[in-house]
Amino acid sequence: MPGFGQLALAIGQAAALLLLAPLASGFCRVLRAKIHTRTGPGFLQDYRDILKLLKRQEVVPKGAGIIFRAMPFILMATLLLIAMALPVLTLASPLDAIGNVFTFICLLGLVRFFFSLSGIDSGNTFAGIGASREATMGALMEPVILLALFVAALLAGSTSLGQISTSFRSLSGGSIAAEIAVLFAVAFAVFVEMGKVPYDMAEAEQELQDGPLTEYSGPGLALLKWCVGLRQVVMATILIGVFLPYGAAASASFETLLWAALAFVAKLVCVFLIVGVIENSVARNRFFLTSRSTWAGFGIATLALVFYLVGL
Amino acid sequence: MFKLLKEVFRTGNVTVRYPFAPLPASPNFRGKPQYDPERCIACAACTIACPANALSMETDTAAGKRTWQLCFGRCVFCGRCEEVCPTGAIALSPEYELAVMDRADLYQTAEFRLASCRVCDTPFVPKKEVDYVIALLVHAGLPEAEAERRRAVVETCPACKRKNDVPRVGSLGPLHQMGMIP
Amino acid sequence: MPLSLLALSVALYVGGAVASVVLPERGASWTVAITGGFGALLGIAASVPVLIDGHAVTAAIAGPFPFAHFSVRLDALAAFMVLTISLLAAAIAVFGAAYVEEEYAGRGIGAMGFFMNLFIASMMLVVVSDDAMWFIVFFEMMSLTSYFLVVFEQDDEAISAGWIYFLIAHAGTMLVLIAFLLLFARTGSFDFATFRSATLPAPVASVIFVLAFVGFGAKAGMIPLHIWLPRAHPAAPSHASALLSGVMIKIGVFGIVKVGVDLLGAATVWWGVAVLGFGAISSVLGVIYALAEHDIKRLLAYHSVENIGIILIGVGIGMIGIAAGQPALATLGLFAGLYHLLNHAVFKSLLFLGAGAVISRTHSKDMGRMGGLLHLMPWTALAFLIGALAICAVPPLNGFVSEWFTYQSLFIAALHGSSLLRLVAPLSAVMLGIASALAVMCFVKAFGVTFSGEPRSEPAAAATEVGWPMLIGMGWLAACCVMFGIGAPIVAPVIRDVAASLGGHGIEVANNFVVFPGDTGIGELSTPLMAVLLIGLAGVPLVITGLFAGRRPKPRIGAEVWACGYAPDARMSVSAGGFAEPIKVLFRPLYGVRSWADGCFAATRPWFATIPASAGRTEQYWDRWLLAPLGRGVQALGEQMQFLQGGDFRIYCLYIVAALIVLLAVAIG
Amino acid sequence: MSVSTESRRGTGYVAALRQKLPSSVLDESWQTAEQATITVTREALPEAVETLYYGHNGWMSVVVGSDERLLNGHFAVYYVLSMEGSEKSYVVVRALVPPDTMEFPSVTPKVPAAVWGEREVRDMFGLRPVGLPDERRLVLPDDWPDDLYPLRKDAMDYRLRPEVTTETETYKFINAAKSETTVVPLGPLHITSDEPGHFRLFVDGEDIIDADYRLFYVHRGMEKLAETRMGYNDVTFLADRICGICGFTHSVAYASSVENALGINVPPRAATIRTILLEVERLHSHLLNLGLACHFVGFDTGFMHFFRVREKSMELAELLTGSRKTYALNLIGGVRRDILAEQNLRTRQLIGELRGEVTRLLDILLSTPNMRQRLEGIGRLEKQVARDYSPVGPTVRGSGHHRDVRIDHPYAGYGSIPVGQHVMDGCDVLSRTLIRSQEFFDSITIIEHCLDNAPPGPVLVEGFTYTPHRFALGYTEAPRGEDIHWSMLGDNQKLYRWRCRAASYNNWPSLRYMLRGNTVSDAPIIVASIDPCYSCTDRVTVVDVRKRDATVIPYKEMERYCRERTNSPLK
Amino acid sequence: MNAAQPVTATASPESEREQATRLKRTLLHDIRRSVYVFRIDSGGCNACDIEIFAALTPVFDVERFGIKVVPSPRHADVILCTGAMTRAMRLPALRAFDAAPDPKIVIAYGACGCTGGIFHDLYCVWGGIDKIIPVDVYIPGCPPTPAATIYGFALGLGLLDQKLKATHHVEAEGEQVTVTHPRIPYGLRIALEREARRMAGYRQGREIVENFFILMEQDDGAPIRERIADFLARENDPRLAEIVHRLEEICARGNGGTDQ
Repeated sequence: MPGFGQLALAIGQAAALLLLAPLASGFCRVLRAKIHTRTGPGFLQDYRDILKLLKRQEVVPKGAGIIFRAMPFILMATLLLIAMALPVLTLASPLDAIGNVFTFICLLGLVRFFFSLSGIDSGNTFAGIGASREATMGALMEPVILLALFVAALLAGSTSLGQISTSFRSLSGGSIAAEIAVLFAVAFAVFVEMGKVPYDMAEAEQELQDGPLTEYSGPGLALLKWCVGLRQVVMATILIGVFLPYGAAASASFETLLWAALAFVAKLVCVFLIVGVIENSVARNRFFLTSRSTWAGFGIATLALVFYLVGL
Repeated sequence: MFKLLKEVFRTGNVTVRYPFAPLPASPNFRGKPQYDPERCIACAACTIACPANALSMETDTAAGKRTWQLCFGRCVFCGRCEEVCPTGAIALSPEYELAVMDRADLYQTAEFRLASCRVCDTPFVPKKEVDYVIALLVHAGLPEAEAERRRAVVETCPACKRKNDVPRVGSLGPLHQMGMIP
Repeated sequence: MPLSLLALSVALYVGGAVASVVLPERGASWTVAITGGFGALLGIAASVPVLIDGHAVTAAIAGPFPFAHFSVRLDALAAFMVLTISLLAAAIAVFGAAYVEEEYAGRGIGAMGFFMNLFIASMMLVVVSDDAMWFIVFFEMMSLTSYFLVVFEQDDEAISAGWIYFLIAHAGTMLVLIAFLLLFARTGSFDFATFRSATLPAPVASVIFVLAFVGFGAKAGMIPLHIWLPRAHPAAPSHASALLSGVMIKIGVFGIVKVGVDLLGAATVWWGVAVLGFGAISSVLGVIYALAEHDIKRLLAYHSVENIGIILIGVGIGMIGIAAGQPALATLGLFAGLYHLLNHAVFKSLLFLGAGAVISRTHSKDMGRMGGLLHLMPWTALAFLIGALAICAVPPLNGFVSEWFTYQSLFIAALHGSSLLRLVAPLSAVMLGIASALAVMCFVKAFGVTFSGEPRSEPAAAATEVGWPMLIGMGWLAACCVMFGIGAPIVAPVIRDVAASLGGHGIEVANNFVVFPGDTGIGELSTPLMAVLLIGLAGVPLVITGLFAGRRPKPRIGAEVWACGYAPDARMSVSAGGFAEPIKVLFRPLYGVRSWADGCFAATRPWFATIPASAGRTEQYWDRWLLAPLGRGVQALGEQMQFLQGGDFRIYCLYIVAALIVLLAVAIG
Repeated sequence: MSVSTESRRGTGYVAALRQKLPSSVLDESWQTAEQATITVTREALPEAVETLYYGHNGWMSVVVGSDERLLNGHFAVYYVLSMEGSEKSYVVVRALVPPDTMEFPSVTPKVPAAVWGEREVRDMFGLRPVGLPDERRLVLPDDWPDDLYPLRKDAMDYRLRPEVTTETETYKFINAAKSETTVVPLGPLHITSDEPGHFRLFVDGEDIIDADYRLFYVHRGMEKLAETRMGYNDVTFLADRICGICGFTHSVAYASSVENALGINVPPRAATIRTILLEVERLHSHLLNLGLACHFVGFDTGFMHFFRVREKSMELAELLTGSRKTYALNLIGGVRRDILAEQNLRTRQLIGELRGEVTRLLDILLSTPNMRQRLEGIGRLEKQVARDYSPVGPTVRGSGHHRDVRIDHPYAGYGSIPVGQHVMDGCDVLSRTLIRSQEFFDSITIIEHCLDNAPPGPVLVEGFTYTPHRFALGYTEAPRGEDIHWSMLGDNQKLYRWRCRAASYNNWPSLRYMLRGNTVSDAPIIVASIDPCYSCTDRVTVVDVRKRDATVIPYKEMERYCRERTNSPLK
Repeated sequence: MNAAQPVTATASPESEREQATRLKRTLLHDIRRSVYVFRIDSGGCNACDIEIFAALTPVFDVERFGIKVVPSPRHADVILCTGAMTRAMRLPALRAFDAAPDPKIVIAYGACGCTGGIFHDLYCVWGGIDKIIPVDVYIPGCPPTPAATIYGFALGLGLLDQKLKATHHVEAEGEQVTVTHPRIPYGLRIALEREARRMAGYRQGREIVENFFILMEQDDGAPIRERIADFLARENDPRLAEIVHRLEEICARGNGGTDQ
């Protein structure tokens, strides 16, 4: 069980990620505007949007039940739980009892379950199709993310995220090629899970009018927008916290944590910059052809496994 | 992707500064119809030409008034009014900031006095129109006195003209100055 | 003491069964409920001491056959199974009391009670039998009683399902019988104790294992021997389905463990690999087929195939561990398998009971005719939701814990295992991952289409909550789901002991609110912490929205669904088929989906003529390649055999004499 | 008007018709050298149309209903066929419908392309095409009374707004799918359709099994307006507002229909200016469509860049007409603005910039990794379906048919301008998109050619004689295909009957076949690939044989509330 | 309708209005820098929608003010309506209005949206958005330009002041319209004006003929021909030269030339 210090760190980093999330999505919007050759909103626009939505009325469609209304809360709680367990500033996870690759994957399942279910619960056609897509994407991405994390765990000899992070920091896995392949596979999986074009299947605005978000309004929508941002930040953190832990603090002193925070923000900016450029220079995939690229991702993960097995 | 980025860097930011800086429309832009009631003779040519009925005229013979009205909310900015206006009282300007919060602000009205028929004393024609017709007659070379004599004809309402069977005045119908031949 | 409790329990069941036939209807249903309930309590009382102190209790009772004593052995594994059966039996007894009266009044409640009680009793007896002969007898009795439950509805669907079930169950029994006979031939005894101590040449042991694996696999519903399962389980009354899916198929797993581990000692590595492989394949295919279903009970039945697969993955790893001399791995694998066995029993019966409750209100098994029940049957919905979350391995419920251990066992196998295992284990983990992701999709669909949105049929719109006995039955199982999940640090050591009794070596799995696979360095998990944090963190958005509650107008509930400005229409909400269609397309080869896009463009001249009938039609391979030939084969065989049926009684006498001669020859040989 | 016999084009078709149906051809008249109207007996109507359509490479342009009871005591239906065989001309088959039975044999079973036209005639005049397979309403809204036919001369005042008859939609959709399907409602208020139209996709998951649609949400009753409130010269401004994207082509088509009817020769300079503006409109429209295509497949960057460049075409329009949209340039007999040196120079500069920008953007678009994947093989319009439904513009050219009014029936200045024709055989969205991009560069060339070769002289003729009851066709190739207007002049400087048919009107009916077999995610791009214009299509309205089982939901109440709140607190 | 039930369900119309006023004022404050717009095309010709697109795209980019078009009315703060409100669009528009959370701002866009425009009195339209749903801001134009759109939004959000006000002119005593160009003979003037319109359209023609009149009226001693040549040399526009020469011809033909 975690000690007080660890718990404080966990709460602190979850709170920081939560507060950072709208800034990150605001950053994406600005970047997007720049690629569109226009001025765009400020970095803080998403804070304004969320704040505004929190003050708007909530409209609940006929037939929608408790699931519809509870989903944003469950979503945020789960994402925060994941955020608490990730190694963000430190090499070790503050909550080892939760920071585990399999737990992480199952928590994503929890997110997906309620996100999809709320789509059906709203009774809206597009939300239903979005729900179906979300669940399908989950099934397509599961092999990639699972195998990549599995190999990473094998390299580290432990399924604990903290251990994996430590191992990637010191490159002690014994197979550089496998580590690189894992990094790419995870990067791909993270990109897809961030729900950006060309993989924004569930919320595809033009096809599905925001999918499961269609029927949400007011505070529910505010929380969901926040959660969408938080999910992106959490996903990016998986990549930069666990697999690119450069700059992370090995011990938790104030000074090291400060440097780690700076390094973390720098890495986050880089990730969002790359993601932003990619998402703005492609069209959305045709949904039924998405499996092609996810199988390619699985191929990379398999390659990582092979590298690991042969010890390259 | 690189082609795109190249294009992005080449283009930069194209957003205009408006509304922080004015954004002039092209000089021939068909914007807000600028109406000068002082030059208007209330001849109603514009209201007939207006395809959208944004311009309308209402004659209140009891009060001896004719009210001209322009609804900016209905105007389609085609410029027909400008095309047919004999005095240049209405012309399309490049002004486009027309939004309002209150429907009533979309209306511009002007009230003109009517001259009464010399015979039956019923108000029927705007006074300004009569004056303008006479001024044109003078301009076309009619001696001042002759022009003033004709005022009597102009200030007779069609019903009375028919009754009086004044033959030559028919062509001087008040609504056709544009093609009027002295 | 445990044995007498057990005997009392069985006696109660049998007595209840007999009474149920004799008594009038109303009395029958209550008798069955009461005897079943007390029987279950006695079963729990019998098994718990054994599980806690870990000593097997045995007894031998003289039977009519000199070659086979009826010997009983309540060891840790048996006690574990008895506990599982009893936990479910208790819930089903309470549920059934109200359910049968509502659904089956006047349709033979007595007979149903009779078969139900005998069915439970036979399962209890199977797991405690320590003698092959009696094992087979009870095994057969279990099959027969369950057969009658399957055909209980007497409609075409039930009869055809029953026929397939009968066929495959007996084919399976036959293989198991042959396996035992082979052992008998080697040891000269039907006693399991003798079997345990026998040393067999590897090929013989392998043949025996394969026979038993296939035979019990058929009972367990492992792919490709699952074809009876999705037919038979839905056909039975729902509380019987809960038993069929909850425990009976586990008897198959129990059989595999019994023969493979207990009797034969998991002699060779490839046995475990085979179990692992079949498990992994079953887990993926089971859920994929489940996704294509519109019938809620068939969907649940296919999920049993999936979960049997997951259990077999654990068992397979355990067997590999034993064979490879890695007792820690062995214990961990078996532990994961058994934990999942218990969990699946709990949540699957919960789901079947929930489905039964819903079906009793909507009078249809088609999910397309349900919908909107979340408002009308809130408690049933809650119970079903807990079951659905558990089966989807959603933290922190029980399904998650056992799947987590399964993953961990695969991880350790990949980390420390042989080179073959280092390849197989990650791939199995991937398949398990796909299976659980698809399970999420499937249960989103099952729960969503059944309970969410607007009612899609008149009975659904008129549905009311079920009575309290049914709710208590479901509530008990739902509570188990939560307890076995959040209480993992308490439950795990107990099951670890069972696994250790088979795998031979104890490992640490729990300490101080945390569970871990032997070593906290490998990974640890604290479901209580998770539960506390999840509840606590849900407070964050509550506070955020609460801060602005005063600034917002009151919520508006019951607005019209937004259908792009058109009038909303019940057909616009997502359908069961439509939700899963992407999977059908993406996994087209697995379903054998064929697209039907006929006459689309020829359609223009003869105005609105035919157009594509549907996007695709699922034609499962198994039916085409396995069931159909099997059915045809048996039928042909039957026709061939008809010459035996001469109709002359002298010919039958001749058969009897011939049979006696053969038996004598075997006995002497 | 007398058209000299030797200059006539299309006499072969008339002769062929006379030969095939010797006793059925009652009358023959020529409006212009290439427009003939043949009156046939009612019974022979389907066969006459079929003969011309399938026998002589005719394409259905429009079906016109007309209430001519004031002129000859009958209703009339006109089937306008664009003959694209050896002689390019328009042949109009006319039949009179007696007012007592109000029935005529439906052509649709023989020529599917007539289906919308006949449904519309049914709606607007109450004439019954006997044997019409689809008798649902087309144009009139669901809440319109059953027995009120707006375009009958004696039906009603154009301002009459009848009481609402139903408080919910009652349209019956056709779904030929045999398996269970879910309904996906696309519109009338869907993010991707900037205009209202209701598409009902019958889907199995993501796959579209069948599709049906209810359009005419934009039916405003323009044709009635043109016959009542407006003078014939004002209608050019109304025609500008048929469609916000291709209004000018409508305006030109209308003006030329009246000019054809009255035998007015438009001054060559006016024709050239019209040509330039027509091509400016095409520039704008194709850029818009390319941009929207990007938008619909989620490539918003492409959308933004195309729209950035599109502003130049808007600037061009503002420069030449004084407004970014709705050009208001036409009068009967000419145009209202000239192009002077200043505009000439700026135009050249702008189209030069456009050429460069669009070349680069198309290059970017086609090298975007998954763009082709989104467009290729999607929304196939098979060649034969295209033949049966007479679609127009890039839609039909993408399916391998050579149809372009600019080439087949030159109008405005096109007779003297080399126009490239781009035809592709892909039958899919990609083909249509590529055709548009090629036509874009063509338009630039045409504008440059026109600027270089603009003839001198006036831009307007005045002083022509107005003759009532003359009628003729006017046609243009809008960016989306052939626009066709049929105008009959009335007394009192007003039109007697005006029928305008926009390009999209002919493209819609085949859309069903393009949607089938694709997926939900492709639906927006498929709909966009015909570059539909709802407002064009919807100027008028359909009546169906429906049950009166509409349930009353509290919209009345809702409306009352809204009205009460008209005193908006913001004021 | 149950929009804003908290208000309608119990309160009387009077207090309902007050409460709505208060709510809207709060709303305006809340959405000043974050506006979600749902677009309803209630039967427009498309031009308005194109211009709305133009306002969203790089050159005008309303996103810089936090304005964003949303796909679902549930997210909307502002409902932007174009079109004359056709009969068929009444129900969809009402549904969308109802679907949006309360309170909300409705903007009528374009001539059709404001009053029905050219279609205002037709049988199949209701004639303006405010016939069906209450409107807060009117943006006239056919179509309004993107800049006008931005102005309208800024006005609605209270960031800019309204420029257009209702005006009413009453004819003053002795108000008279003078004849322009009194020195040019009336007949010639009419002929020139007509020819200029025939050659260059009403607007450019008027401009050219005005310049021509000025040249005629200029009395700097030089002959008119030279003045015109100077003017044309300055302008350097062959087409203008062609037109002006035509006008010259008419002048030459005789001052009172009234022939066509």
